[in-house]
Amino acid sequence: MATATVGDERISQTSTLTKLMKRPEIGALVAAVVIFVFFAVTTEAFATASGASTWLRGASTIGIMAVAVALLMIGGEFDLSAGAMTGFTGLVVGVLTTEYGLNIWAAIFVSLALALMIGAINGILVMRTGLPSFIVTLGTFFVLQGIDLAGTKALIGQVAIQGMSNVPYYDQAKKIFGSSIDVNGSGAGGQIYASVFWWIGITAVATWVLLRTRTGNWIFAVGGQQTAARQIGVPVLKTKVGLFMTTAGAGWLVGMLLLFTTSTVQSNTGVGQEFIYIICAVVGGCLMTGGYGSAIGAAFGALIYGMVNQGIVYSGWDNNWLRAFLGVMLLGAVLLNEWVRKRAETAQ
Amino acid sequence: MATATVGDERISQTSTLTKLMKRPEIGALVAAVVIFVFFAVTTEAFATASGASTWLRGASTIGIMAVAVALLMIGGEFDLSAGAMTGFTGLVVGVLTTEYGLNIWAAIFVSLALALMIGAINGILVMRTGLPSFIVTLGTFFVLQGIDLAGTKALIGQVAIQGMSNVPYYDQAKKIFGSSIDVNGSGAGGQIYASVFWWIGITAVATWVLLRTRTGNWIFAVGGQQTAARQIGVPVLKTKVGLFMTTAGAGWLVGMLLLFTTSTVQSNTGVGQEFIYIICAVVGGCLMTGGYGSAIGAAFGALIYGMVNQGIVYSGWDNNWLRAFLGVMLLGAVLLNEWVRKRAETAQ
Amino acid sequence: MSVDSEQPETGSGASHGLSSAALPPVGTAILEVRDIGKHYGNIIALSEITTSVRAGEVTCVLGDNGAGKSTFIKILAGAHQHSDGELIIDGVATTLGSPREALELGIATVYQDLSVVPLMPVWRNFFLGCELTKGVGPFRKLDVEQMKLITKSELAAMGIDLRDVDQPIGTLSGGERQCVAIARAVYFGARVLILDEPTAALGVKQSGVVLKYVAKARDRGLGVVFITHNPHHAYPVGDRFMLLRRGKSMGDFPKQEMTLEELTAMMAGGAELESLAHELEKTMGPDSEIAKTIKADSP
Amino acid sequence: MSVDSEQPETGSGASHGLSSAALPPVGTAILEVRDIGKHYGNIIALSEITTSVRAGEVTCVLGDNGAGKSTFIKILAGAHQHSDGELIIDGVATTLGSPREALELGIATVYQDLSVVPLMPVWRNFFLGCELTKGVGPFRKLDVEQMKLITKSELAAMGIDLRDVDQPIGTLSGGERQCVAIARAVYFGARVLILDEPTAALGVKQSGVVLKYVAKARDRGLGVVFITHNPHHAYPVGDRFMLLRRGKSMGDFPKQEMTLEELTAMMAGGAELESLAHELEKTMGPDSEIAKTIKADSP
Amino acid sequence: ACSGTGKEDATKENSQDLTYAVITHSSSGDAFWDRVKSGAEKAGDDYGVKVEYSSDPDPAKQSQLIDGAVADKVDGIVVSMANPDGLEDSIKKAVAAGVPVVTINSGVDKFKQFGAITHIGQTETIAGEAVGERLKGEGYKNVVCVIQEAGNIGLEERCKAVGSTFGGKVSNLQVDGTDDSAVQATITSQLQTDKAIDVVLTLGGQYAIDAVGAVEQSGSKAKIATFDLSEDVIKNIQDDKILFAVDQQPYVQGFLGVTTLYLKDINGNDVGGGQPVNSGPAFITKENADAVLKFAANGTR
Ligand SMILES: Nc1ncnc2c1ncn2[C@@H]1O[C@H](COP(=O)(O)OP(=O)(O)OP(=O)(O)O)[C@@H](O)[C@H]1O
Ligand SMILES: Nc1ncnc2c1ncn2[C@@H]1O[C@H](COP(=O)(O)OP(=O)(O)OP(=O)(O)O)[C@@H](O)[C@H]1O
Ligand SMILES: [Mg+2]
Ligand SMILES: [Mg+2]
Repeated sequence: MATATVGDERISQTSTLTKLMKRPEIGALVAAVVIFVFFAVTTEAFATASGASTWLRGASTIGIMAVAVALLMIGGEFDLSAGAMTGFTGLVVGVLTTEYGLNIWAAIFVSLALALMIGAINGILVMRTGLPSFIVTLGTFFVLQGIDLAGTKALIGQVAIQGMSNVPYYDQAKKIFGSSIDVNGSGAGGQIYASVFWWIGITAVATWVLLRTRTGNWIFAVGGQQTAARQIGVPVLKTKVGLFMTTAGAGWLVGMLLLFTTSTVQSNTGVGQEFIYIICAVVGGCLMTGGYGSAIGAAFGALIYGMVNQGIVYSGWDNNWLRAFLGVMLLGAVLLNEWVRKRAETAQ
Repeated sequence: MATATVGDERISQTSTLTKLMKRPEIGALVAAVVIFVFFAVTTEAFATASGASTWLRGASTIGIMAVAVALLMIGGEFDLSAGAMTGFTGLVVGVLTTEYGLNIWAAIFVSLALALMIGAINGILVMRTGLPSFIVTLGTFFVLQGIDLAGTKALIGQVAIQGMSNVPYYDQAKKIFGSSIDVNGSGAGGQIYASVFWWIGITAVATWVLLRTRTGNWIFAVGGQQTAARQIGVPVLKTKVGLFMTTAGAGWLVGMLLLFTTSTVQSNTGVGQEFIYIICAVVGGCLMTGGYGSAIGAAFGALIYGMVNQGIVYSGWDNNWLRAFLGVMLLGAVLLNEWVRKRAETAQ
Repeated sequence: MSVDSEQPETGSGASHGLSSAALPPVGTAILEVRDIGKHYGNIIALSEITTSVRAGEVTCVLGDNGAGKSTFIKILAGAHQHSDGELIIDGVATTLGSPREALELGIATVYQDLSVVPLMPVWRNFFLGCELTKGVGPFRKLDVEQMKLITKSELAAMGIDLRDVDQPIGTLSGGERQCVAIARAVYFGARVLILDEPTAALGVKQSGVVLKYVAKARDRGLGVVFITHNPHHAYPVGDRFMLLRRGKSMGDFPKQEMTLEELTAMMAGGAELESLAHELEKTMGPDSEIAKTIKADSP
Repeated sequence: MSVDSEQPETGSGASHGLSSAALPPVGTAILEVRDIGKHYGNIIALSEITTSVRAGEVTCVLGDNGAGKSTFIKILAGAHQHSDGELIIDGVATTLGSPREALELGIATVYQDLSVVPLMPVWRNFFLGCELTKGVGPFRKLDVEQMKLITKSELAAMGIDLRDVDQPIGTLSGGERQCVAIARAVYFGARVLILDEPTAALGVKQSGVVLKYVAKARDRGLGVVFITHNPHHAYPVGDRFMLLRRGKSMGDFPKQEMTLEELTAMMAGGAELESLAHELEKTMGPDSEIAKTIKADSP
Repeated sequence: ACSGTGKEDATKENSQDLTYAVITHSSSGDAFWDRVKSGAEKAGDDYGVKVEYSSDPDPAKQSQLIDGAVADKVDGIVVSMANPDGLEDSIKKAVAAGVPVVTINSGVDKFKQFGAITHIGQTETIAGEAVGERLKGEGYKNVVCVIQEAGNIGLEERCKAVGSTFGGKVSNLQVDGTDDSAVQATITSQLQTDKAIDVVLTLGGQYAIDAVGAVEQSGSKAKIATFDLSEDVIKNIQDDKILFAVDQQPYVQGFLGVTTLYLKDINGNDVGGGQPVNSGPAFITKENADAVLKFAANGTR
């Protein structure tokens, strides 16, 4: 037996590099580097401190959601209400504070509680009814969208939060969710926003959970083969409901980041973003069918999306073609990604 | 051996009704009936000839796409470019005829050829690269969307086709794609549009193909277990590329129906509809994971969607809540659907 | 590759499982079923089965393809809920809501379809649901090294020499996958071990090891339910034989009451076997091994 | 349920398959492999295998779990492409691009994982890829009645008595599913029949039927590749035995050159078997059947 | 300035259970159209008539909504015609069925031809041209026009109209209007790239706030102008952060649309006598900002 470990004649030599290359996120990493280099070379502003601060910020809020959505997708489910959730939580805080004068921290807490509750409802509905999460969360999405619009309108008479910055203790909350750090001292450009730190933190935690904890093991299992996971004794219900709540929680966090960075949210904030999150997760190596993927990959996916989005602006290309460029770049990134992954897998 | 056929003690009695009840579309049918009755009772206009003509028209174009998308989903793939395709084909015809004076039939033919080509590219990309169709067709979607906007603007200087009805032979094409038949003689209301007939025809053909031809068998197989299907000798590539082309073809048909019914399309026509098609297919009993579903179910799904959409307007509910109602109704329909299906499956 | 007696005692895992309930004395019924039945929709897969699984005994469930054996053990394992009758565990009538409940009662199962998550590495599959951790509080993390080590050595003990326990289990060969499932169940099984055709995809040597495990588990006082189509595997280790046919029980026989030949005949469906032997003789010549075997077996 | 000789001749399906190429004379090599090898990434699953499949002969491929048997037959079946060496069909070196190409050459395969589409009805699975149709032109439609009938009767002939061929195949028992896969391959196999552990999940009777089919196919002049872990199944029907170990060929022996005992010993891995037998004797007592068998088998 | 007319006439006897449908090409949650809706609903409340508002940016769907309203036998339809060709059949059918139609906002060229009684509004073009002229007058050279919804006809036309009178360079910038953070980032990028930009023109009050942030972040000297108001916009105008806002007075369009139908029904009036009635535009600058702040806070201006 012992002879099998070293020098097994059935394995050809493998370098550590090749081993690293087999991680699901490697393709996205390479694609991100390629895109960075491309825009850094072809445009002036892209690789400057102030340019980077811009696309990092754009990527960060999407990235936080993409990481949460990636966990959920690895667990084999979708959450289409994730986009609307970011608007919903922001609106709740905005309405409660500007209109009803609730303490800002209390309002933040209330909106977190609501978000988690909605997440739990999503999860329980999916698990109890056996309906696909695509449909259940689509229902929640529509309902949230309706509430965002009609509720806000009914309560404050308009469709966007106004006057947020006059709310007491606003600055406290802004410190945590909406502040920025100057990198190069000069006030103009080169800030790093709080959301970027949150993004990095969330990605790190998610990666840790996924790879080094029991919960992570269970997430892979319920997404890979739910029946098998159940038969082996994985608490499927708990795991999945937890994932839906995590996504909702991330939606809340992003809602706060948006609210306190721009000091406003509108009733259609986040609508349509849910697919961007899924796209970033897939670009980052998650399988649509579940059971495979990585959190850090999703973060790279968001980075790619953010860079492409701003890079196109920096390039000064005809703006009407924006979508077409975005499509081509995305396809290119994913193809590169896949090519790298295939090479890595068949590497000897 | 022969004794097993009649009176097998291992099967409890089953009525023909229960057997029928096991079709995937049965839930959607029941849900459609419930929704029809609901709106027929609560609103005045809904069940009138003119009311029905309105929601049938709305359902028909969505229904055609939903049926095609259902086939594709049964075959295990998605097409996110399906929505943009409807706008794209309409714009191609509009631009070629109004701006370049091309013969209308030639333009229609060109746009069909383009659509099929894009469908084939989608299919071949998906199969050759092994990328998820969700991502590949998302790329195509973005590219189409960009072309729709920038191309149209560059060529005709605006974002909507105008003056279509002055094009020579417009009436010929309108006969086929855009005419309507009066049902009750009075000019106002009670028309059945050409699109409704197309819808019924497409649904019938799709159902026939799915259940009674080899191709149908292959569609179920490639969606249910692609590896197994390939190992058994099903021509997987041909089947899948064919499905993508079918969806693109349906997109073309809907583009024509839109163009010749309203005599205009806009550069953003169809954007966002792709998910509606998927939703209708799922409501109609298709599995997101492929290998299971029905064409007629998707048609019922579209019917439900069309009825709910128009029914809410007839009910005079506050428009701001539209989405919320839609969400609740959809969830309700799917839950009812699932309940019926479960009952049917465990029926003795 | 040698499976010799010097290697560390594996499969002695009363302490690994979710439950560490003390084992009852040999012969006590841990699981009992009374008139249990199961139907899927209008399909009646099982009806009126009565038997018991006792500590320190191996109950073999025999029967033709589609007789209902897997359905039966899925009920014991909590994977399916029975439609009729009673399932009694430790003397209390209950319904197992999920396999996890069963596992918590110390009932470990190897399913016929193995229940593995194809995309996950072998070691993660091995410990799925019972992961080893180290550290405390929020820093409690998987003890990856330890788990890989145990996986490797448990499989080695079964005669499976894996290149890399980090390989996705979906890329293992059929027999290798089966061995992982068995090794896992043996490692975690605390009071009852249920094996659904564990030796189906195994080589001669691996089959021998599995039979050895079964015997060991029995000797340690576990109740074992063992399903196989191979009478040569069933007879040596079995204490009681329950025969299913078309979803019904044909009886429950202690080993004393039957010989290997009777058992084989029973498994093959008795009288009908003769005509098959006859036919095989025709096609393969009267001296063919299999024809002789089957002929000898038929009453 | 009786499998008697009066029933219609099934499995005589040279005309059903995609190919109806005439069968070459007995003994001609239909498939040949020369120094063939296969690696998955850095995993070398097979290297330097040389053998041939001849018309009217049964080639048994033997070997431990993970030895590379399934990999080998997947190359023959077109499901995988070989990385090294040559695959020669009818004397021409080729690479099979897809299983469909293999099928068109008359090579039908039963895979170890069965290749069925779980959600599809049994009859659709049976005829998948080779559907029967009636009518002409655009009105050509599936001949559903006929297909259901054939499915039912072919399965009945194997001793599988299905309630309803409209059941999704995923709801069948393991053995039933295996029988569908076998019946299908036998029905469509025109020149070469490849069976990967076909009897693994089967009852005694069904196994007998499969062996009978193999013998019949051989007698009709087909080349058969047969994988099994059961020497009692391999020996009676096999004409040549190829032994794989750890991805390498240990040789290719004609039946004349070996006895059942030698074969068993070879399959179990020779010398190591003795220690296992020894151990089993210890655990189960020296009179245990299995210990005796294994002991007898070991050289 | 036109609100409140006719309130005294709104006695129960006169309103005879009237129902009007207001059908626009708005996408959901659009701030401009939300004010149109508010105006129409307020008129409905004041006159004691029922107003049913619905909208869809897709002309095919919008025409279905019109057909639906006709089937529902409403007493009048107020419709915005962003894409006249798409609505032609439906509007003509409504007119043929005896339902009075009033067009609002856009469609001034076609309303007569389709048989509508009048047109209330101000096309995107008028407002855009006015902005262009004003910016030109103040000596600006390079405008970036921020479009928050790709392919929206109204938005495209506004930018185009600005260009037609402005003289200098006008470039369009597509942003994702559902993500304010991305809007800000994109505007920032554009300002970093093209340092010559001296005006950021946003097409919704909400996005002006994002633009304020973007200008600060990028360190650009660009000024901001915007279509439409909100409380925050006016505060920013007062703080000199926004140059001016164009108030298209959407509330007026909704309110007058319903009023026109109402007057036709109870009194046979033809408001405008067949000529279009303009509803705007009005410029809000630091000088008159205080006066409208209160109304903007109500969400009616
Ligand atoms: N896709 C794959 N990727 C990596 N390794 C693989 C893959 N498929 C098979 N292997 C490895 O190749 C070896 C041979 O596998 P194969 O399935 O051919 O074995 P086998 O002889 O059929 O065994 P068994 O009797 O258990 O079915 C195994 O060790 C397996 O782990
Ligand atoms: N989910 C299901 N739905 C419908 N029928 C089912 C389902 N599962 C099993 N059956 C049927 O119940 C019967 C018993 O199946 P089971 O798997 O218990 O057989 P088994 O005795 O384990 O056979 P094998 O030896 O082939 O594994 C079979 O005829 C099968 O077709
Ligand atoms: Mg079984
Ligand atoms: Mg194998």
